[in-house]
Amino acid sequence: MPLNNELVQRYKARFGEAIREAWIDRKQAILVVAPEQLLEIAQFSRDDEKFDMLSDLTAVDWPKREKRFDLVLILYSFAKNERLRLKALLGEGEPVTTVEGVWPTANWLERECYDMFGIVFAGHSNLKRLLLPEEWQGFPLRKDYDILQQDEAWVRENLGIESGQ
Amino acid sequence: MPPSDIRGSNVETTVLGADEIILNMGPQHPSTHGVLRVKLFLDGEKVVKSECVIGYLHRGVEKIAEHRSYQQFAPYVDRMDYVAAVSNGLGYCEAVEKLMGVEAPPRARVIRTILTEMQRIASHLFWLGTHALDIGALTPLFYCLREREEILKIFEKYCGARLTTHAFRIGGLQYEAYDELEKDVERFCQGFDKRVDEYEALLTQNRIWVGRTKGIGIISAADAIAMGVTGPVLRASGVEWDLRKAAPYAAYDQYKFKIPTEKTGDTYDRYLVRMEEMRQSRLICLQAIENIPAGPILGKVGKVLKPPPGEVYHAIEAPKGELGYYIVSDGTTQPYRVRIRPPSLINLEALDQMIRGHLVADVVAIIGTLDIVLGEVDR
Amino acid sequence: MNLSAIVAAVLAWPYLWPLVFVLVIVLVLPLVAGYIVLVERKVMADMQVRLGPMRVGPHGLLQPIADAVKLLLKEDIIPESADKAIFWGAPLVSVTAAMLALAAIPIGPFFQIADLNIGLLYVLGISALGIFGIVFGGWASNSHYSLLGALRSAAQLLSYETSAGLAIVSALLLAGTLSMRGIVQVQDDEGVWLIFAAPIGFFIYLVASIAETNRAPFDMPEAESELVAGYMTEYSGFRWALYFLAEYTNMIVVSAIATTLFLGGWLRPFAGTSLFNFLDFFPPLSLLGVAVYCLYRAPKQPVAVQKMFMVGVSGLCAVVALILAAPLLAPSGSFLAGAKDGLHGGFWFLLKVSTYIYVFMWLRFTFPRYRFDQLMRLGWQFLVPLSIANVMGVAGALVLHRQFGWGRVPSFGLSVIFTLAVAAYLLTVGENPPHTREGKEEEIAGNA
Amino acid sequence: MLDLVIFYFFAILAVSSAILVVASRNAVHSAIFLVASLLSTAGIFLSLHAEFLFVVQVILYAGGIMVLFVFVIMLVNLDVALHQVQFNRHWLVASLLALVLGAEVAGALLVSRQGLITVVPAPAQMLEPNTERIASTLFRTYMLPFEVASILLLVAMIGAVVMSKKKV
Repeated sequence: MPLNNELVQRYKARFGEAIREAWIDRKQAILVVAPEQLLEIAQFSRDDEKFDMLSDLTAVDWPKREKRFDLVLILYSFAKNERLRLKALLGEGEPVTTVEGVWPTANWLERECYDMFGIVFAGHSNLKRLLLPEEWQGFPLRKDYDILQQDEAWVRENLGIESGQ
Repeated sequence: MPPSDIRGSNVETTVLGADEIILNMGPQHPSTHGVLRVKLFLDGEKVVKSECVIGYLHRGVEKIAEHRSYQQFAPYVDRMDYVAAVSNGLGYCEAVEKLMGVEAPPRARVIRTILTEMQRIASHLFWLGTHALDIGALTPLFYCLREREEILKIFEKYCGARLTTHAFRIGGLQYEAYDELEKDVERFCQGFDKRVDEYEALLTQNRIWVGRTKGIGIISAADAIAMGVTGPVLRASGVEWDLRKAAPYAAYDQYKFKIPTEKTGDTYDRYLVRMEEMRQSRLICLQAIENIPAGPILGKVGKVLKPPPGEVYHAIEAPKGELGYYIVSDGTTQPYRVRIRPPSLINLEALDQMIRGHLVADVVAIIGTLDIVLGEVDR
Repeated sequence: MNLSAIVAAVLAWPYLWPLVFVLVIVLVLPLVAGYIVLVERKVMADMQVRLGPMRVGPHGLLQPIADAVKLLLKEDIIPESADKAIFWGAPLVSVTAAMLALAAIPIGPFFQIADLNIGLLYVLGISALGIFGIVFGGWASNSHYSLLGALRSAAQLLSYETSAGLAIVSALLLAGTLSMRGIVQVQDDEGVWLIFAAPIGFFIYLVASIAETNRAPFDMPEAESELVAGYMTEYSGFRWALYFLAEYTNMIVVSAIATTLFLGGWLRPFAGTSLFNFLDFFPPLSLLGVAVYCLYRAPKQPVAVQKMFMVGVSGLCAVVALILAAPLLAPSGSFLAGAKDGLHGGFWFLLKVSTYIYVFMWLRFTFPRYRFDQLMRLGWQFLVPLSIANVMGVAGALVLHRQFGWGRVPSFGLSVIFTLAVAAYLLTVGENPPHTREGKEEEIAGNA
Repeated sequence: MLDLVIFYFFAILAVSSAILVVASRNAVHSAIFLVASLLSTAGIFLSLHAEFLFVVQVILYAGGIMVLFVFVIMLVNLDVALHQVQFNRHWLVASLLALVLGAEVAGALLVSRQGLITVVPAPAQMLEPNTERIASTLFRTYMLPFEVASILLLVAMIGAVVMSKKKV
């Protein structure tokens, strides 16, 4: 269900074409924004719209789409007691500017995104894998990564066993 | 024996001109509460900066979710924060319910509330015991486990499991409450007030306890919000925010309770906040058992769950903070993507900021006060 | 030469009784230390709503023996890179120092190995040598945990010895002698224990002695959340047990010093007042009580061996009770009646020492642990000034009492009030603010 | 007889460990031998009925100063000494000097054999309460010099504290 309330108006007034779409799903507002302008929009969301907490930052993989990743930012505003979801569509290998400077908590969340999906955040201060070993090959939460798949070479080398399965 | 490693805190290290020492805490260490590894960069005994190395317990829960049906995945969430499994289950069930557009019947919601609040008490008790043990108080642990045992017994009677309960089902409850549930909860709550007083008598006014916790690991409200810290840690910094009030779920809108807050956001304040939260949870339980509505316990959900395509983010106030589930459905019986927002992970991210400038002995206290569960951090 | 002459010669030999006492102490002490550990575990369990050791013997009564056997049979591991000779010898130093200190302590008016005229100084000096066992053991292990633990331990011992010494000085001022026996004698003559004349001195000594024995809340050297087991980290088996023995012997030594100095040594409460003579019946009756209780519990034991063991314990208690009762029942003037002081003195002394050790345990299970810098600050910025003030207060009270003829109560009351005022000042004004982070902003800015 | 045995026992212990202090390569071993030497000296004091001196020796030298010594030795890396030549080229001069000194002592002993024994041992009962005697000598007869000396020590101590502090 498309959404066109005051909040979306304000975003559109400020960023125009960069706000690609806005809709509401199960009473939750979703804005699809242009990835190149993500940093400015994040800044605006925090300072002007008072979305001062980044609840979560994650991604969804849609391998059949042209731009396969949804980068999802779930924002929360203490002042308004409201949530807003920002989405940016990214192609494989397409870098996106980090929002670490806006919400410091994005540091680890972006690392996890990089870890699991291989999304590169340009300008990130410490873009290493968060949960998996640093030398691990492959990005497990991509849809084309089989659930039984592992970095066999890493497992053999570091755990001294033939396979983790 | 290299001399640079062996200095007491009272020696001025800069005079000796020694370099930074890197101290490795964990992953096998009694006070990191699991397999957490913290690399500490020390100047003498003072922490200059730190780096957390996590993932030792990573099991790929989010990946597993994509290969299970909605119901099949429910038991997996119990294994994340295994100290508060009931809360995990509640968050997941409600998120899926929201995705499907169904609601649990009132009776189920009240019983969910009771069990979740009991779980909050149990989780805080476990935290208190281990935190006190880290700081060197041996005895509170046993008192806390004694009370926690009572709660686990109630869980066991209700659903047969003590730790990884899997107590709820999508759409309501699997089991009808057993006959004496109200009585058991009431008996526990009646005695529990005095027990909390007992713990407070042991610790709150204790000079050593105050000395070890006051002014340690301060995080200001602004910093806490910027770092996304939630739960008791945020409230101790003075932000009166609790999802039970801000976005009521289950049956919380029916009950009166306070959101305890403190001002400075140090370890002592976090302790006070959690103690008060236990009292408030007890009050919620007492209110809830007074009037458990009759009726069905399972809403109108089919055997096969096929939520319409779309997505939903649902967060609850878990004992550790905001526990969020972001679920994307593509209209099939398996979720397309389940993202779990683990409060422990994001609270742990603030650790570096909190321990800078403190002594190594304080790191132990600060890790304890964050109340992290590594199962949830690593998922 | 006939038999009686030999016996007479042996009895006349001046070193006979000291040698017997030495043997008794050396043989009995490990057992006593083992049972203190058991009692500690039982007390801890009681305070923590548990049962404690229950498996070996009835109520775990044989646990210490099982532990000792286990430790003796364990492999004595010496780390490859350790300094072998020192690693070997260090625990011995600790134990020897702790045991030597017991030589000058009077357990009852007769049971004392040597009544030195500098007894107290001797005890302090010798027990201070125990530091070497700790420091050398920590160094010889060639491990960071051990060395850090040893250094912390030694620093803590040295720091708290200062205030302990000053607290003892306040008692010495009152007693006017360094002989341990003399100090008890003074308390007997004056009819009052020194704790009532210098309560704050006793308090300071209590705190300092806990710190000196490295026990919680001052158990920094072995804060297991930081330093594993401190200087004992690399030790195992019997050598580890020796350190353990030294630790518990030290506990006994400091308790014995406190008992002798402040709690009237072997004296019965109200020793000089004949109105309270009925207290003489307390020692045999209490032990008889224990015996009856054991007998009552015996049938409830599950196994026949345990039943017999319980009966045995009961019988032992009854025999000791009988021995303690004998002087009271014997006609006055007889040899047995004369032995009353010796027997009952031992009882009272051990009772007081046990109480003191119980307080140690109680504190251990109640309090969290101090941080090392807090511990040092407490020692140097609170206890040392307070103990100096205490010495001044006691000296002033003595001047008021002896030179100006004031009564005991007003002069010593005044000194206590003075010292308390100093303590209040130190607590409110003198205490530093809690540990704060200095230069936090720059550091974060610098690292960002 | 017993006194003599005890004396020689302690004396041999003291001298041999004193030599080992200088001779051992490991600084911590040296420290241990120094402690042994100090303690044997204390033993000799005790055999002379100088209890107070004995206790002071144990508490101050062995228990206090030596512990600080050991502290410093353990904190500072002294492994360097292990690899150095222990006797350098001055050893000839040093041994010559030692010979001369030894000869002097031996000569003095031989020449003034009579003079050395003029000090008559005090009667046993005089020795008994010597702690009180030391106290009264220090605090009555030599009150002023004693206090002056203690103030001097205090000044030195404060000076050391101030100097070792980074910022005043």
